[in-house]
Amino acid sequence: MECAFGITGKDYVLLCSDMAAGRSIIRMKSDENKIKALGPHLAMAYGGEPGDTNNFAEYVERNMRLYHIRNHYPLLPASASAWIRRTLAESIRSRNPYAVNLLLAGYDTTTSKPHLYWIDYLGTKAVVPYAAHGMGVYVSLSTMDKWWFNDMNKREGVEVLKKCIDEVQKRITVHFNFNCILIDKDGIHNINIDSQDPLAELESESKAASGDIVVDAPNSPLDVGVTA
Amino acid sequence: MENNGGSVVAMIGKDCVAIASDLRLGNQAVGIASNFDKVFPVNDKLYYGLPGLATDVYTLKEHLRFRVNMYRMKEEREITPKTFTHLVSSTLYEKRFGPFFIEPVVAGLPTPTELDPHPKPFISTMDTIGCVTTPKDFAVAGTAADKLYGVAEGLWEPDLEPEDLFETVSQTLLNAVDRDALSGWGAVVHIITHDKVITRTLRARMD
Amino acid sequence: MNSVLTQLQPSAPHQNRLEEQDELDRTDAASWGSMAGFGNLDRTGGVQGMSIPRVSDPTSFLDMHTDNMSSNPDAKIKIAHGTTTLAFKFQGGVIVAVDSRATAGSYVASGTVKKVIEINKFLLGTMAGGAADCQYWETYLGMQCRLYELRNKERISVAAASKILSNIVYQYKGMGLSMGTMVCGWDKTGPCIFYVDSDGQRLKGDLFSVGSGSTFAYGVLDQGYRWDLTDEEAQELGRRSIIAAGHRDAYSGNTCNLYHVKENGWDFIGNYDVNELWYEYEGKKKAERESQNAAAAAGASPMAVEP
Amino acid sequence: MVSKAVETPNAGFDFSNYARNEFFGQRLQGIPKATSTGTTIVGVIFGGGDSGEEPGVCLGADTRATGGPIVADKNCEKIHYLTPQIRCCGAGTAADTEFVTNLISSNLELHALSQGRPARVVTAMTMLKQYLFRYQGHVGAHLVLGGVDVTGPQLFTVHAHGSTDKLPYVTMGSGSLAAMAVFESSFKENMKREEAIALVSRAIRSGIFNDLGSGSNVDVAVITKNGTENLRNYEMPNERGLKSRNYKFRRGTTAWTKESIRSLIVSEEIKSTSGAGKDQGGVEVVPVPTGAGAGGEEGMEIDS
Amino acid sequence: MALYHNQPMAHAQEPTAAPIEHRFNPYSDNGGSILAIAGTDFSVIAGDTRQSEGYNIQTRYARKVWQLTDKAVLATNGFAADGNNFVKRVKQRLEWYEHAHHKPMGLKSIARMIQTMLYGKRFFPYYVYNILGGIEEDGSGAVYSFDPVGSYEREACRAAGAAQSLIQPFLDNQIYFKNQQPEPGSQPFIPGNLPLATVLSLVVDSFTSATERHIEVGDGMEIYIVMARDRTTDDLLGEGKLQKGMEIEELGTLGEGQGERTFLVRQALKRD
Repeated sequence: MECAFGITGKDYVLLCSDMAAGRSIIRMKSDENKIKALGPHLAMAYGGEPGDTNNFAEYVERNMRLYHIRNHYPLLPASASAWIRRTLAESIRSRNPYAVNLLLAGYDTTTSKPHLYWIDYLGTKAVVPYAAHGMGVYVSLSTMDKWWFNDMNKREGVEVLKKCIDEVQKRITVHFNFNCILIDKDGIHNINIDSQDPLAELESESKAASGDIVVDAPNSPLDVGVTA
Repeated sequence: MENNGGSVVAMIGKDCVAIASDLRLGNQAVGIASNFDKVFPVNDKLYYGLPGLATDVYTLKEHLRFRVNMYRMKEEREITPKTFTHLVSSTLYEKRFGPFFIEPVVAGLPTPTELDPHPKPFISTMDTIGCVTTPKDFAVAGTAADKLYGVAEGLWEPDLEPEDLFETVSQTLLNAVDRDALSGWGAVVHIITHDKVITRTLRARMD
Repeated sequence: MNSVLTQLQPSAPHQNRLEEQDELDRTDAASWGSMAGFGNLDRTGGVQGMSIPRVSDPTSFLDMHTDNMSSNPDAKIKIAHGTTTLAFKFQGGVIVAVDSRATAGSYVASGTVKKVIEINKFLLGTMAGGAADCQYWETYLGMQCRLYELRNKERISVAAASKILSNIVYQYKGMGLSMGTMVCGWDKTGPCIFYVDSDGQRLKGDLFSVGSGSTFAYGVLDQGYRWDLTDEEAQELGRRSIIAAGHRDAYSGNTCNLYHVKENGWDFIGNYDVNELWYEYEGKKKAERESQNAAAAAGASPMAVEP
Repeated sequence: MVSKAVETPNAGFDFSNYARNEFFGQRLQGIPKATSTGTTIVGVIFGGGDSGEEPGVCLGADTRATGGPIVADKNCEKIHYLTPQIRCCGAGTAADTEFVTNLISSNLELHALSQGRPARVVTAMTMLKQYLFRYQGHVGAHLVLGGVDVTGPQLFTVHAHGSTDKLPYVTMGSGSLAAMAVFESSFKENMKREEAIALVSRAIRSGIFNDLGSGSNVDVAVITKNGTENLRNYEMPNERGLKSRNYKFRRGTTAWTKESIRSLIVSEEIKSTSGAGKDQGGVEVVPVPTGAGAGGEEGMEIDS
Repeated sequence: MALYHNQPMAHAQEPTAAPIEHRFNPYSDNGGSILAIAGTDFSVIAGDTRQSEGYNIQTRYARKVWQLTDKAVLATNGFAADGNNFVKRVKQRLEWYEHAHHKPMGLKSIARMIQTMLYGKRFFPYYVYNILGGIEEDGSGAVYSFDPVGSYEREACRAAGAAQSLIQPFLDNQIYFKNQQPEPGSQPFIPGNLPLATVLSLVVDSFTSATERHIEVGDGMEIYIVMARDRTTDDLLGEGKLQKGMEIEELGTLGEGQGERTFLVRQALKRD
């Protein structure tokens, strides 16, 4: 019982995941962060077999970090997606496979394009403009089909995401809390999707920042934002 | 096979071959992506399609890219359709007892050589463990294979010019995948002739 | 004969089942004479016992040989399934929209199924699950409703009609019927929708969607639904929701049939090709976007998704 | 970190997908069915005795390959080459028969080179049975092995589990009963070559017409000590007739949304020749004498 | 009679007199294929004649298509024993109907009757796919197709049986003109009004194609053509209208006859 969404826009990508964690029918935690930053402009929302998820996410995170350290620049989203897919495809052939499904979102700083990948535990990869995993697949994909369009600005993207979340809350018997990030040229930002205006904070931040602080994208620290 | 869906068809024409695939990537009943082309080029005049389990499509595609590049470096020439078919076949048979869930289709125009100045257009297909068949007319594979067999057997005519072959292969694919719940969601056709490769995205049913 | 119970009930379906194995054994009015040709209906219009295999467990027998409950997808006898149907109430009545695809395994057995069954001028039933179960019992329901009218000189309420259907299928519970239907209509109480399924569940409500593609239909329906939709808006919402489901769900699609139930009975609004509408919607989306962009006069490069 | 999936293994089968596929079988879907040759394959020994003919072996096969109830190949070759004077007909899993015979063929060639004499049929038979026994029937090759060596004509059947038989006339495959019915009623010892071919092809036809797994054409191979004669498509009793309509479409029938053309011509230069004296109106042509080249195209001289 | 005490399983689980096989399997699959196409004033119903089980041919001539009345022809496919028995029962019911009403049952009514008969065995289904073709009361050609438990619909064409997935998409393309753009400036295609000659050749090509690719289809085919009353037969009986190797016979009227005519065309198919 989990749910994640990814939505690309004109110059950003949104990633959103539920925060439930538990065993069997019991929810042990409702504020578990299931989105991991993998680089300054790369993050993934993951779900699947408990245990596998965290271990795999950390494994990916460390390898991405290692690549960054060795080469002084991070892996671009396309390459990262290929590496993660391959890792999963090999894992499914091993004795102890990772049963992890994930959405990989990134912003390619070289071409200024957002990227979103739908990847499942078999190593299936799809390059998509918007996607869902878990419960969201069934109720919210059509919502995105209807309201998503090319080159959405941030406000429009957040609107679509809110609709999706609303739909999940309405139709899925379990209650979810969501956390959400936005990746753009400046890196990863936390978004409070439950607030009236989720972008207010981000916009005031960038207004304040405009002009004086230039975010040095490739070398920005990895612990931006979301990793607890 | 039925996990992700997808189908490929190849046909022989007069000095040309065509290969076409649908674009669906599904997760059982749910469509995930409508841009999942299952046909890849090996070189200018040789293409192949990999319908089947999507994770194996990627894995096998990368594997074959590696093998073809090694061949190119060792032999300093392009691989021929026939050799490529055997390369794919032995790759699949190697995994006889744990096969890739893929039924490849190969389509290519061999380059004229001194020994064979007028080579015939070549298509072939394999089952999941690499048993090759090299038909003289058409080759099909994927979840809509039986539908494709029926339509292609009805529609295929010998010696079609490239533009006519395009119509025949497109009609074959479209009508077959419309009767298959797991294939469709767009289609792309490649027509390979001696001087150009025409790639067209069809206006296919999106349901 | 005149007790309400016997009228509302089919003549007990299980009675004498084992004795009446063979429909040919029955030299009943249904087989010859003036009732000849009316199938396995008896003189009172009730249903005669259905033939059951002489095995210890007929349900598992049925399960073994049909792909009925999708517990045995490889079974020889393929029964058509897969569906998206929806119905909702709004200020202007009830909208009923359905797709038209029937699948047997992954084979699209038909793309022209009529999944709205016109029970009478004021009642519609939808079809999800086993096509034959819905067709047969809803046709039968039509007969019962007509009998009710003749007996009582007034139209049956939607609630009562749906209850008849629910009672019938509940008697067969566990035997392998598969049916998820919405009985929609207009009666003294106004527009009305009841959801009835083969488990025997019967729910009254404002908005339902049933079938393999129902979740996708909900995704559009919920987000666009308001009580005060105009007739056109409501019809468009129904249509759009079916298109959304036809697009995402492999087992739904082909065409959309749209009905609107009003005070003086239902209207058939139209039959729409899911694919043509899908391209139309995509075209509209693009055109709207372009005009917006032109208005903003900002030449933004289109976002390219990796090939 | 470099993948096992992408490495080239040295030899033998690779089981890297096995565990995953087992899991698939349980959870997701059935294992897809491999192409099989539902097949009729036969062999007889002929000649010798008072026939006055060279003793030899005649092998036959149909040409249908099936995947379930669907015909996957209408004209496949089921008589596989092992050595110049040994052939092997295969039934069962098509890929297995293909690869097993290829492997043994290559081993026989090496054997012949190392021993300095052509390999015997029994050697081929032993290699096959040992290989197949090792895989306990999982390599699904059911074979009819025939050839001529220093000991004369030899005919064997090899089953997938590794058991073998040595008989004067044999049949295998799903059509084996239909074919054996013909052999049992009409086989004679010391047949003439033509008689043997006729009998074999009659047996195969019996399989083609009475067994749904077999079909299309009759392939025959005749092996004597003088060599092997391959009679591919010896009989073709099942040619498809003309269709009653022509299904060529009007150009523009299919709607498409996007086109890209990759031209393979890097540079093009057109040298105008007057082409067999044909007058091309409005074009001033300076004839280029081409001369008779390698092909020596007589009658194609150019008017000067 | 009460709503609750009559639980279905109570009866079903009672021990029965005869010993019962642990896994009772009364079904088999006898292959073959059938199809039907409706025209404006005719209907064509065809089937191959092979009956097989596994890899064995049981007979090269088994009928799958049956004339029911002067304007109705029924094709059955699936398990032959069920099919034959079902046709027998349908014919019996039709006979009863005629005795009671002194007229043959109309096509539409036959279709509904077939539904109720099939549904009567909902829990012990006939393993039979039926296609009913013929002429409607209004003189138009019609095709009704059924699933094994009785859901049905009227269509312009339908293929069923072993090779249905091979034939149906081909018919979609050639009869419904699916995925074909009309020539610029011309009228859009209207399915269901093709001339008889075209329909016949499409039927033949469908079966020869299916014979090529499906092992259970072959031997021969029988094509029934039902024509509306007063319809010309020139396009069927005229000189050179039939292809080589076809044999035609007219089936006499079964009752008093109202002018509908039924023809039976036979053609050989490959036997491998």
